[in-house]
Amino acid sequence: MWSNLPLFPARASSMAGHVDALYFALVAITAFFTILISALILFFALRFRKSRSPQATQIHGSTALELLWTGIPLGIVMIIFVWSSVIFFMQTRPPKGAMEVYAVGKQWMWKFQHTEGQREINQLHVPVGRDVRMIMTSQDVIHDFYVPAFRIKADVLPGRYTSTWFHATVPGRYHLFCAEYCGTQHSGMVGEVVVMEAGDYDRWASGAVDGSLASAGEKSFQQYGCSMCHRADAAGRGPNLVGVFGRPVLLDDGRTVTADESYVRESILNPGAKIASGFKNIMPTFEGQLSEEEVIGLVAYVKALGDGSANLPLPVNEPNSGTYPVAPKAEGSAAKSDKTATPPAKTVPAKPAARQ
Amino acid sequence: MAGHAHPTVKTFVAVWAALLVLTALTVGVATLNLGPFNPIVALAIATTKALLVLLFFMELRYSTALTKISVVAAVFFLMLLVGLTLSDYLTRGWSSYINPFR
Amino acid sequence: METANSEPKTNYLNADYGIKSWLLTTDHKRIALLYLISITLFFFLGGFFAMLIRLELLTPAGDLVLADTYNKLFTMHGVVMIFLFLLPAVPAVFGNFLVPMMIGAKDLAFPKLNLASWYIFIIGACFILYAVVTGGLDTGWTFYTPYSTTYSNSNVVAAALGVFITGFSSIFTGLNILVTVHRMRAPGLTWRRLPLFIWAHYATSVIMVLGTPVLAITIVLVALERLFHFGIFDARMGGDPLLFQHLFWFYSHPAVYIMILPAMGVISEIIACFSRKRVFGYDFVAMSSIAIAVLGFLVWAHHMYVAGISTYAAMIFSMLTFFVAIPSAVKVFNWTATLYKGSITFETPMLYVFAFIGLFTIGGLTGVFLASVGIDLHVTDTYFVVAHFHYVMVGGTVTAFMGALHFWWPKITGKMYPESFAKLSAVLVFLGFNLTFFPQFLLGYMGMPRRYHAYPAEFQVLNVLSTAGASILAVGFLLPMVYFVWSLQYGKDAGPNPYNAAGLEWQTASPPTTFNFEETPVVTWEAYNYDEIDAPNKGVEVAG
Amino acid sequence: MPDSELAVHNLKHHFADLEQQKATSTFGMWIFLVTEIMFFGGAFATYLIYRLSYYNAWVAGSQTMEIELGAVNTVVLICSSLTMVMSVHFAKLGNRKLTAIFLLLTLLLGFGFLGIKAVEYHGHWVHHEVPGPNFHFEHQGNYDPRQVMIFFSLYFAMTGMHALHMVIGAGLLTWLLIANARGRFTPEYNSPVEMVGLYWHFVDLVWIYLFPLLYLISHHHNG
Ligand code: HEA
Ligand code: HEA
Ligand code: HEC
Ligand code: CUA
Ligand SMILES: [Cu+2]
Repeated sequence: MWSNLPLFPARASSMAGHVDALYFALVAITAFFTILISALILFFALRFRKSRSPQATQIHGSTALELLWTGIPLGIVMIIFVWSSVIFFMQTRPPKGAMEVYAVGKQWMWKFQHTEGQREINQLHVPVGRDVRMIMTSQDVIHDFYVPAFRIKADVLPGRYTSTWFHATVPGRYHLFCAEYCGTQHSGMVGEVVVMEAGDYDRWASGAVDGSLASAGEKSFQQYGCSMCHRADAAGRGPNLVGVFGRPVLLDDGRTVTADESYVRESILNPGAKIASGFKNIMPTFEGQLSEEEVIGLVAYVKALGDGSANLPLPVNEPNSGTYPVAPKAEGSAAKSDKTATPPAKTVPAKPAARQ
Repeated sequence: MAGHAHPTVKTFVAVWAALLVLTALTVGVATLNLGPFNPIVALAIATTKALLVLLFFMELRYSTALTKISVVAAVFFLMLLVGLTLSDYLTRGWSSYINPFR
Repeated sequence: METANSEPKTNYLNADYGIKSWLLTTDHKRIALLYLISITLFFFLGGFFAMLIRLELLTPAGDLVLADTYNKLFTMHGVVMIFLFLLPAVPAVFGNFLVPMMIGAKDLAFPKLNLASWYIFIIGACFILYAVVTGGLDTGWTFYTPYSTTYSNSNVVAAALGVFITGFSSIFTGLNILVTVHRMRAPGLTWRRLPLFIWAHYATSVIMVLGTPVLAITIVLVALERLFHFGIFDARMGGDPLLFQHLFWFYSHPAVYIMILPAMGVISEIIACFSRKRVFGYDFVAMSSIAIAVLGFLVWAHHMYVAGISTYAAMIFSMLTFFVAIPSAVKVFNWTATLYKGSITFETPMLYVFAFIGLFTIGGLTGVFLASVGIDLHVTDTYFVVAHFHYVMVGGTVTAFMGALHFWWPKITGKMYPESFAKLSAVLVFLGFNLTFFPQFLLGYMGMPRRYHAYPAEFQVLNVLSTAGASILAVGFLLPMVYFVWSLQYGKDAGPNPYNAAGLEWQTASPPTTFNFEETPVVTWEAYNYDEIDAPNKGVEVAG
Repeated sequence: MPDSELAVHNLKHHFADLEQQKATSTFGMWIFLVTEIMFFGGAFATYLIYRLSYYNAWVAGSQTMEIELGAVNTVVLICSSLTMVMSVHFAKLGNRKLTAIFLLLTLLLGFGFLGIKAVEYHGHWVHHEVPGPNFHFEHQGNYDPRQVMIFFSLYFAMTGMHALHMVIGAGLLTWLLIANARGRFTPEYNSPVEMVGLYWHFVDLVWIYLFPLLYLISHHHNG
């Protein structure tokens, strides 16, 4: 117990340095003011103790001083504000091209799903030196994904996706905590993040799995009858989902939303919430029929349908056209028609290379 | 307290009549399609009615400045509650990770 | 009044006898004592829970109590300490006792309402205690949905009702003080002559009146949701759990200023007395109370930075949070400046003041860490936050409360406390406190999450230190119980004004008579007129 | 009791005179109303946020409201405000009889309002519009029925809270009637009547907002 007394957390992500730097700055400011105030109190208390200063001198105040000690702290905190907001902004905006891991929190465990298909519980394997984005949801109450060594934390909410990201810099095993109180075994909802050398990770990732997440999603897409309405031709009653992901979608009430994971998820579980312009609210809700894992598979699949045309902005779908303009990209239609197509086939640029 | 004007029965009846008229008006307007203005008009009428009640029935008009300030303060802090909460809800969509850097 | 001390006089304590005369009293001083007794009991109850928490955390494994029990322990510790102890602590005890006296009034504006608010408090407390004994409550003091509305198996509705009801007690206290300060000041007592204690309580009352009702409606919605599955905060029904957090913190952040502002008022009074000086920058200290009260309403979402709110909202709230730190800074600097060229003595209340300023500075500045979104990201929901709020709440408010208790004890009871024991316990509290909570900052930055029943082994050393500190702290808090009770019987007679302090409350007998003053005083001097009091030969007429 | 004696009797010990006492209680009442504004305000804020998110469901929910009943109830409440203000007026003049009559009228109108509200509630119950396991909403629009349930949750929470205030108000009116019959009020001392008046008007004021927000603003979509 006494052998090691760590007083500082491991520093294992690209964020850690930024957070620590600001932390030390704040520690310095705090130390400065605490020592200043304590020293002044001590000094005054001794210097002006009754035996040395039998009669107090009344001083009513000094506007100059008041301005000074309003102004200086104000200046300091404004600097801190900018500094800390920059860090926060970095942390809330994942870089593009990050690899993605889905997480489902439930009382009281973490379930992870890699796009390649690996599933893990309370353990998360990630490669060193890659950007990893977590896409997370909860099956019940609010949880919180917290890896102190990465200095990141994000609440995991029921009913929607939240996300965070990190870029691990040092291989090793790090604590993973649930940091939002979630009931009896809250303190047992812990695990570890295993940061591996790229090669080790690839070996791990290519271990036996039965197909990628998106292909699992494709199966569900058939199994639950999504494909009856969402077809590549104009015959479907629902919009063609090719190329939808990541694009702005015009809604029937005039708003525009971006088709991100949360939107796709909502479209499946709560289709009435946002209606794509030009369509009727006929899609049944799949709430209660799909597990969170299946939803994640479907999301990954819809995402894979959209990926191929990532660098070609499409117009917003036209009202009443019945279909989305299909991306004039070969991969797009290939993905739709080819039964055996797996996401790597569609995500041509950059990603597959990096993944393999 | 003594010394300043008090509303008379006549004022009360007039205010009452005005309130009834405004009620009829707001019900009437509700059947017209004014697009985004329906809620605005309805709330404007409601606020007029509320002011009538406050100023005359509740005699706020004849009350001390302190009382008036208290009411204004309540409304002000309510606005803060609504406004700052909306600052979250209305900007949630903006921070979709996809937009800025793609 | 010159002969006051020789013969036994009637005062508010002996004016009437019997339980009934206490339970049906409308005298603000007696009601203050009713509050004092109740909250002291609740403090020890909360402290008892705290000791169990600390004992459990002595070892990494969760081996002392079950996980469920642990969750109930910190929840009940938080609920009891916040709603039954700290919120009413200063305003309902010292505010109640002193506000009328300090402004030369016979009583608060609505004495019956005042008594009612104590009963309401007790009824609410009964609900909470009922929840505690019938299986406890395990939601955390924050009642986050959907855990509290759907998943918790504990007695949420009873506890929520208890919080709802004690809320009304707080509203009525605030209303009473607000109206009293506006309407009942003695002739000549203009706003700028008011003691800073009054300003602080005025600001506090504003928060109580504007904030508490929002908590009330939130609690009502939670109870309805739990009873009838309304779906307002339930994601499965399309509701948004974050909305609960917005509404909850809209009250509960300002509520932390309900806890600290009156304590700051106490500090101003004591520091002026024992440095024999007017508080430096009176106007700024007074106005900073108002500024804290107003700005305090604009920052609530700093408890939600990582909860899933929009990035932009988080940044707005972060900025506003930094603003609210400034008026507190102004106060700290002005108190320090007050000491300059004073004539300082070191009675126990003054020791507590020194402790307060130091601990509050650390607590407040670590609040600034938390206000920084980029840091909060890492330390929110860890022991860093736990340490922060114990520094401001225990190091701040409880310390000021102890200071106030010693300072006004002679006024309340007519007896002096034993100075050397008091100093000993002040020192114990200070040392024990720091040993308990300073390690928690380190734990927090290392990543130990709060509300954890078991934890990884590498955190143990610091936890052991913390538990050791808590034991010292417990002794420090138990000691006063002994010597205060002792002093009731054996304490020296205090006389009306043992410290030769300024302020109307000292110009009446100790203990005061039922109506405080024989005659309504007419005020012709500024607050803290220590120059006049201490001026050789031309002392102001101080009774006794 | 002669007036002067009654005045002394009504003066609480800690006030200098009746005037200070009255000013104090009026101000206290207004502060209480401030807390009420914040109380209902929290519910209104919730309403607004969900309306923005679930607009279609809000329209659908709101269209189930019986505008006629709502409008009649608004009129009833406005009339009760008039009778209330009249009773205050006559209490100030020391006219016990008219005070009593108008108080009684106010009370009756209040019961009228509650009665009509009960009819509405019954209608919602029959149509399975009460949140809970029995809730069922035939939806045809572009929204999710669960969102309509949230609308109804807020509807019942807000109108229920309002009705509860009416019930409390009715209790206060009854108390005033008794005190008035006992001759407790004089031209000098009548602040209880005035205080209850303020309270009653405030309850009216809440309804003035509830009516358009719950019944009216989505009505035009019917056409
Ligand atoms: C008495 C109670 C009290 C007080 C006074 C404060 C005061 C402050 N608090 Fe604290 N706080 C709590 C009680 C309190 N807090 C509680 C109970 C929680 C946790 C709730 C829970 O989750 O259970 C909490 C949590 C909390 C959080 C959320 C943490 C999280 O959950 O992630 C934040 C974030 O911004 C915060 C900030 C602040 C700030 C900026 C102040 C400021 O007001 C502090 C201002 C004071 C100073 C700044 C010190 C004096 C200044 C100087 C000596 C001069 C130098 C100054 C500068 C250079 C700025 N507090
Ligand atoms: C006024 C507020 C207040 C006060 C005074 C305290 C006082 C103390 N608190 Fe508490 N605390 C909170 C408010 C407060 N706390 C809140 C709001 C939370 C958050 C809850 C939540 O997460 O929901 C919290 C959480 C909290 C935790 C974190 C639990 C967790 O997250 O898992 C810890 C851990 O150490 C702790 C410790 C202490 C200690 C050691 C004291 C000490 O200062 C206590 C000292 C007093 C005593 C020790 C009393 C002495 C008397 C006795 C010992 C008598 C014994 C009696 C018998 C034997 C019958 N508190
Ligand atoms: C009965 C036909 C039908 C079925 C079955 C169906 N959908 Fe839909 N879907 C629609 C319609 C119509 C829309 C457009 C209206 C809307 O937004 O609700 C839509 C919209 C969507 C959208 C949003 C696309 C956009 O452009 O906004 C997604 C994603 C989606 N569906 C996925 C699925 C998945 C996954 C399944 C199967 C689990 C499924 N759908 C089953 C009819 C259907
Ligand atoms: Cu999951 Cu805590
Ligand atoms: Cu806060």
